[in-house]
Amino acid sequence: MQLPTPTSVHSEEESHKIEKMKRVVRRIKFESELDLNFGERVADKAYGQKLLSCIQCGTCSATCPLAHYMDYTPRKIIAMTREGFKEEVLNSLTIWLCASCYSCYVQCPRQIHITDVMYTLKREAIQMGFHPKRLPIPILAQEFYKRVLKDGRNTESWLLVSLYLRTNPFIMLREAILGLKLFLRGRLTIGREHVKRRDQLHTILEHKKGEAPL
Amino acid sequence: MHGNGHNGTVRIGFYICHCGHNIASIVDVKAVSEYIKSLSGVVISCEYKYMCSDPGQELIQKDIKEHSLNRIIVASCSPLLHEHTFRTAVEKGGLNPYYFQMVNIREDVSWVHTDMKAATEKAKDLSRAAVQRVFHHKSLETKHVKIHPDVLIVGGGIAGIHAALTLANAGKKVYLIERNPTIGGHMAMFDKTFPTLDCAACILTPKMSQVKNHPNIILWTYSEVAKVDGYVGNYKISIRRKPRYVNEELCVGCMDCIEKCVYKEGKTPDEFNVGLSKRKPIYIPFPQATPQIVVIDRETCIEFKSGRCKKTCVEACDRKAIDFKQKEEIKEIEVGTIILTTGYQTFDASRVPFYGYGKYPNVYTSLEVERLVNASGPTGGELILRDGRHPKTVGIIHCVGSRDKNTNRWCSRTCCMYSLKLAHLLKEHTDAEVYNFYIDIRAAGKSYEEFYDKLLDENVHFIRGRVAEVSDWAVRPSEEGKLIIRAEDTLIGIVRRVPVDMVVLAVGMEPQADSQDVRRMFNISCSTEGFFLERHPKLAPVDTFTDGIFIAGACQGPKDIPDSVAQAGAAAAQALILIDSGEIELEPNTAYVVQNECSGCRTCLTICPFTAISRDEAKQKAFINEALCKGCGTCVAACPSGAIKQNLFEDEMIFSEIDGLLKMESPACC
Amino acid sequence: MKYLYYPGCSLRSTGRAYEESLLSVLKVLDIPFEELNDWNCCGATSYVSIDETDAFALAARNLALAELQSPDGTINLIAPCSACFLVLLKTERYLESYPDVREKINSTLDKAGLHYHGRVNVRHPLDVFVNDYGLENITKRVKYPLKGLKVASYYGCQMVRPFKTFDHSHYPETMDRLVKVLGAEPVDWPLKTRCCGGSLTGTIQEAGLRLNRLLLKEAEKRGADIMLTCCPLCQHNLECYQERINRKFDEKINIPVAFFTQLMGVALGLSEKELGMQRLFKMPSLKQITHPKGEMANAW
Amino acid sequence: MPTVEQPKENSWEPRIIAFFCNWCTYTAADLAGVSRLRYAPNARIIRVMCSGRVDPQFILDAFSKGADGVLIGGCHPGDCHYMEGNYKALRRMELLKRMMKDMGIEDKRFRLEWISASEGERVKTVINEMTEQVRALGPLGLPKKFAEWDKELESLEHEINAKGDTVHA
Repeated sequence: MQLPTPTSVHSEEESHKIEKMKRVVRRIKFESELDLNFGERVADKAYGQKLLSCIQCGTCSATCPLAHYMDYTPRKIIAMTREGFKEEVLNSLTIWLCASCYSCYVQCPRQIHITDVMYTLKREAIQMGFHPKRLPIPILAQEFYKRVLKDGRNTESWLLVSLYLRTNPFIMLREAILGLKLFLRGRLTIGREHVKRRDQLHTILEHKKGEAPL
Repeated sequence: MHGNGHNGTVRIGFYICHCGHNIASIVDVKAVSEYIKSLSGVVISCEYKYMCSDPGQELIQKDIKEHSLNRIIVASCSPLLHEHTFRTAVEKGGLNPYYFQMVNIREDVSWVHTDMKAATEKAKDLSRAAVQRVFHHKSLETKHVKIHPDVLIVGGGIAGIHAALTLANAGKKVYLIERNPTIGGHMAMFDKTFPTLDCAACILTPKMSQVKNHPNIILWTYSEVAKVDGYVGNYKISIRRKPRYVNEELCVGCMDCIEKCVYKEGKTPDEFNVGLSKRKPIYIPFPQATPQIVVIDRETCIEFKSGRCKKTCVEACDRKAIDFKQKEEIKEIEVGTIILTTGYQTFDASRVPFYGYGKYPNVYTSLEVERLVNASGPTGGELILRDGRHPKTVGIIHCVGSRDKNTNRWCSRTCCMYSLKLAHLLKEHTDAEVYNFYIDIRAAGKSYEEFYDKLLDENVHFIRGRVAEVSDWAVRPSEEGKLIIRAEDTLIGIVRRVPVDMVVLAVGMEPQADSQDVRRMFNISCSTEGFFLERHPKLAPVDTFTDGIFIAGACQGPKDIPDSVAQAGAAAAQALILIDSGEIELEPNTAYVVQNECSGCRTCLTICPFTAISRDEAKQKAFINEALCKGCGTCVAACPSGAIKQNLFEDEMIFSEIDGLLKMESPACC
Repeated sequence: MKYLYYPGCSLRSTGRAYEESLLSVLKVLDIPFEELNDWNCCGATSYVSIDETDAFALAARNLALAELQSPDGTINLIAPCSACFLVLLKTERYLESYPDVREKINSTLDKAGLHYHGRVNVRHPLDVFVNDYGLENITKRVKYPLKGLKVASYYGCQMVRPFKTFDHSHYPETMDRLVKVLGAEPVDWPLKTRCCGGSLTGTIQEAGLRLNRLLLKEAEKRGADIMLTCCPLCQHNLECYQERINRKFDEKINIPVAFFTQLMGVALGLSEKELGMQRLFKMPSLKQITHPKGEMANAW
Repeated sequence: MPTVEQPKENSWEPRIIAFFCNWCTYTAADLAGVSRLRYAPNARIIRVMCSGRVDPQFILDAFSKGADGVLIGGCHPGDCHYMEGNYKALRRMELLKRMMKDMGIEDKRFRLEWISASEGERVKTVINEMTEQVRALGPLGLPKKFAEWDKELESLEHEINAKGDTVHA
């Protein structure tokens, strides 16, 4: 029997697609690759021993306004955390897309504090250096953290400038017009806000930095 | 310190049970046995694999004879489980059964502890306490109470009906009390039943009319239990018969009066159709209502509101059955046993605001849909939505008010199956696309899984995901004018928006709103969620902790029809055991007054909740009526001169138990 | 009862109009308040993403300062920004519910000579106006009923979740009730509490813009003339990115987004300046708002 | 697993005597067993028909013989199998508490709890809690105190007698 011969040459797009399909990815998980009590440790840190009682109903994903853009739905994050898929979880975009709207937290039929779980995962990812270096969300968090640590208050204009410098300076051009509009309406200030008793603040925040990573 | 005094020489036999591995894996039974052997009065101390088995019991009997034992102690499971077994064995061995004492080293020790050393020490302490206690045991006579042969059944749903017929067919007189105007309960409202799809009315109504016509059943509908007095075998019950303003003897259910009512159209939401239709102030709940007698609703009848109605209903009745002056009536009856079949209520769907019940007209509860697809329902079985449309797509949301810590924690057990049934019926009636949104499908019953298979073959959609929201928020033209269901399809791992015309909420089952009042009235317990508590979750599923009172059906927990009927039969059988044996043995744990120590101070008189204590004015002494005493011992603890004693729980026995528990120091305790 | 007022960072920059209008309304209603001395940033959602102890300590400093400033009784601390409101509330609640957290944070505060005893009640101004001052009293003070104005109340997320304080977590009605009292007509819509994405507009902008687009379109579709918010970040997102959303997704969205306190001020007869109206990108068209006698509302 | 499960070698362990009513709390303890809940092994249960049967003397007796804590478990108010035995118990125990205070027995050594037949979990919680509370208080050691009091009384008596002697003399 003879195979049909291709009648036309592949378009470039098509051959690209074929190449992509041929690049097989191994999708299997060996128990030895898992961190088996990762779930319990996260639960402990996130006020959520209840994490383990998840029944995988998906209410969190369905109520999440950002689930459409996540690489894993929140439900999957819980399942993966519980089962010890630490690397996948800490590398996921999901934890950074969580905007802390607490919709899942309120609706979860098992009353799991999902938002707190996400915060815990964010902290772990930062501490262990899992996130991509120029992903803006953790950078924003870090810049914000530094600014407030220093001044006690946040000045939005300064925060945004440092964010753009560390991620993509070209965005600054895009945002300049909006910035100008805000500035003209007195909604962006140049002077930096700060608390009077910075010493007191620093004493409070000067405890031993960082808790042991999970 | 414990002389055997008037009891003669005390010769104790101590037996410790391995209960397979249940006890022996945590308690060093050998060590306990050897330790007990060293105590004074102990003649025999040994261990055995299963004391409750026949050889175990025979061992006791043999030893009693061979070693002239006069006290027996078994350390095994809870006395609530096997005390009776061992007492009987002791009696067969020729010893008075009340010389027996049981030590609980399973439920109280091996099952709740993990440290072998601590558990063994605790078992020793408890056993030693029993050894010291039995020195004070006495020979007692078992109390017997006669059982009145009549039975009260509360609640006329399928469970109550089945229990009533079972007992009546066995020749017993049954009072069946129902608070609604008709019996039938929830089952009468259902359209078809799963998994067989036979029509609920077709299988229920024959049983309803059997109840009505059975010579052994006295059926009182529109009635409630007002008061319960007495005890097993001798309950005195007051029944409140609410006035229906229609003479039950005269009414033949012709319904002419209903037609002639001054209201041309019904104005009040019809209870039977869950508010989907309206009824008049004078009505009959549904065509096959039993008894077939009309009832007048005082709240909505003009005559009661203004006293100036033309009373066309009275004119219409040629049997002169309507009686506006009818009064509430209290009936006193005596029964020996009681079966509670008070059923359940459905979850109020508006408690989950995310699903839009009460906000979007085309969101229905499952019970409403039962009526909607029923040929005798408000639309004659045609599926017309509240906005007049016929649905082309339907979404059924499972677990509404079930498996949710924010509402009800438990699984309601029936919703999966009735949702499958409704999916089938809706498809059959409308040929609509039907989507089931479920967390898990629980089809664990005879032929249930096969029914699920059938639905899959019918191409009903099954999306595994709990719905987060039902709304009218359309983001695509195809969604305009629809209700949009948002859920994650967890098996595919993506959030889906499914636009539908009709949403069915599979509401769960919960305890009746007044279940706490009812259980207090009958002096039984409830589980934490509010369902009536059975005596043992496995071995005594229809008994309660109050002798002579049984439970069946959904008042005990969510249940479908077959399970309710099975329980009702079981409860009837339990009642029959009591009735046919004619009497029941009661613990001889009654209190008595040691006459020459009584100072006649009257303290005990007011304390006894059963008025079992009276005062002999001539002798100036208290006197306890043994038949009325239920053995709580409250008077014993209250008597200032220590003149009242309680059999089986005498002060000396408890003091010696305390001694036994504390006298020796053990590693776990010191 | 005197309230303590915690402005938060945003009310000093992008949300200035919120502060101006809020303070003007408090004054005109004679509700006594004073600003919390030397308050610091609440930490928002970022702080807890880095270090939880720091996040709680930072927020708790404000609570401890409030106790210093108001030595007796329960303190009602007004936090107008939803993020501040929640962070302060969550700190207060978690310190109460988890003894180990309380201990840890207080030992941190102690080092700086501060301590939190649990006397602070964190309040949102919406709650204060509607439930403390009362709708009936507001009715009496309305000078220019906002007749015919259709308002979509947007509550956002953190004011109503996760803690149940004064309204439902997904279907709140407090602002709608207030709007009615002001003479306007609340629009019932299903996205009242759907998240605007918060800081996503600044980080992963595509996601942020999409969320805001959905909200704006639905409000317009339901016939709203104006959207009202109670959070500076929501207001910023919904207002300032409209043009970009229109360009990117080929939409024609055009709806004013104001703070609820601004609209309150209008009905109460305050001037444009007092309410920071000039700071908005798009002025609400309020021509129809007239005094029963035919007189136009102040500067409108 | 609760930490209270491991009694250390030769270290002091609290001894708690528990009086449980047959219908509610004793049944709840059975349920805890059937449910395999794990709790501290420090309590020893004595079954009575009703919490109303618990004579204050039982409690004092237990303390005087070396118990470090006493727990009474009865049905919830309104749920008593015998109508109101638990109310009687409550009234009695309130009085007893005052008396115990005078004797120097701390409040936390004595506890009256309503635990219904379905609350197996509560049995676990209460016993664990009480064990920890009593552990924190340390041994009560009433028998030792009694011996000391006896000694004091004896010497007092001796003194008085001696004085009496002198007076008489």
